[in-house]
Amino acid sequence: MKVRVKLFAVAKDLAGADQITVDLPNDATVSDVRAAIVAAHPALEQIVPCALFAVGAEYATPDTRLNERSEVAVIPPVSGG
Amino acid sequence: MKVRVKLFAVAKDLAGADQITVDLPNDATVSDVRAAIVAAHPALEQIVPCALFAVGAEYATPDTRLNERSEVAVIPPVSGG
Amino acid sequence: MIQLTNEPIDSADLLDRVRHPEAGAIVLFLGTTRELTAGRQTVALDYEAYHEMAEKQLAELEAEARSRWPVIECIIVHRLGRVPPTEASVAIAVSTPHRGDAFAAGQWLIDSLKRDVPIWKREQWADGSTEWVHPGLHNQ
Amino acid sequence: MIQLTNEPIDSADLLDRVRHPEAGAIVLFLGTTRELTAGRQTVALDYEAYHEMAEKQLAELEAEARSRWPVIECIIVHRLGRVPPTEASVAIAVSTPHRGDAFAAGQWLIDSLKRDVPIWKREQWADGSTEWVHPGLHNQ
Repeated sequence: MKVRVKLFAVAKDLAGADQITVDLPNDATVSDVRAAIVAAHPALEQIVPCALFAVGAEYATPDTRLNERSEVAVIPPVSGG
Repeated sequence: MKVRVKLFAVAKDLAGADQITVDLPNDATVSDVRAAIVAAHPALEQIVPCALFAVGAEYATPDTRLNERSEVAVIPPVSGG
Repeated sequence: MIQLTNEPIDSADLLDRVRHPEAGAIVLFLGTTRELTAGRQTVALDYEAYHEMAEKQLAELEAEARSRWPVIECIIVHRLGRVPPTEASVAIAVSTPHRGDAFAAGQWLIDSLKRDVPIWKREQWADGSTEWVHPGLHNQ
Repeated sequence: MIQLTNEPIDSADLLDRVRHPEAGAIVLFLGTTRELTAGRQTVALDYEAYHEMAEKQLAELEAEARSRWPVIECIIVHRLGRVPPTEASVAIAVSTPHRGDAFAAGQWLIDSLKRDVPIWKREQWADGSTEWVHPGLHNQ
């Protein structure tokens, strides 16, 4: 399945896009998307291991399952406030 | 010596005055003025034991010495803020 | 700086006066008159001060706060006279480089003010009676 | 209530909105842009949010604060886009019956916001360079 992944802050700058699409098996989890992003976009290798992930605008865990309607986002360390 | 004593809040209401004068020996301390106030103004008996005293607009201790130019004040428990 | 005033406190003005290019944090505390205290209705609080001593004490608190925390700007204002519900009787504004110090200094200042500064409030109850507030004192 | 905005934050308006007849205490926290960070001069900070998720997270923080403390009114505003020195990027206003709760809730809210809410700042240095701030991250 194709899953869209939102990018923010330095991740957006490194990828040169605010959204990317990655190809995943149908029962993929957040762990899988993490690996797939780095494989498809090597520039993101320096940020993805330190980032959290969100699915459906909520923080996800590594075993959170995805489907092709999932809104996935890479959340680099936050610095609001 | 005659020493003037400022009164505030409930002490002022009980005495019916914002200042009283008490007669004290020349080497009197805050402890002495405390006793003299109650003797001269029995209405203040309910507040003076719980009050602090100031001399020269600073908190005083029981052994702080007074002279006739001292500005003495009865400081009932404060409730600003 | 410290101030006793009979006028309403202008919070926006206080905030403008503690803003600073080196400040990353501003904490403003307002103590406001509550309409209900232990179920009784208050029309207003009336505040009285031993003016000269209260100013000295407030200045000492500001100096002590500046010695304990990296305070950039600090303003303490206490209003005297009648303060109706929802209006502020006291305002403390502190700016510091980082937020933890602004919270710590602000809280220490209001705690110390309430403990030490010779200012007193009198409740004006809705039933027409009045009552000086003297914490810890019975049989008023 | 919570709000993300591209406009300057109106602190006086926030204070008016948290005033309440049952409130004895209001704490307002402002996070303001510092001109100097570790000796380098900042022209401004630019803030970006994962808008939908940030709003959800802020609403959860408000709900959690209300469950922990007797909060009467609570407003959390984060500004996005460019925030010049001395202006506020974030404002948290809390009213409670008593002051300890207002300080505790205000501090917990800003600490939690900075830890959890998906908002990021980019330094606009005076030398023309820019840098995303990602705490704990090396080799950006």
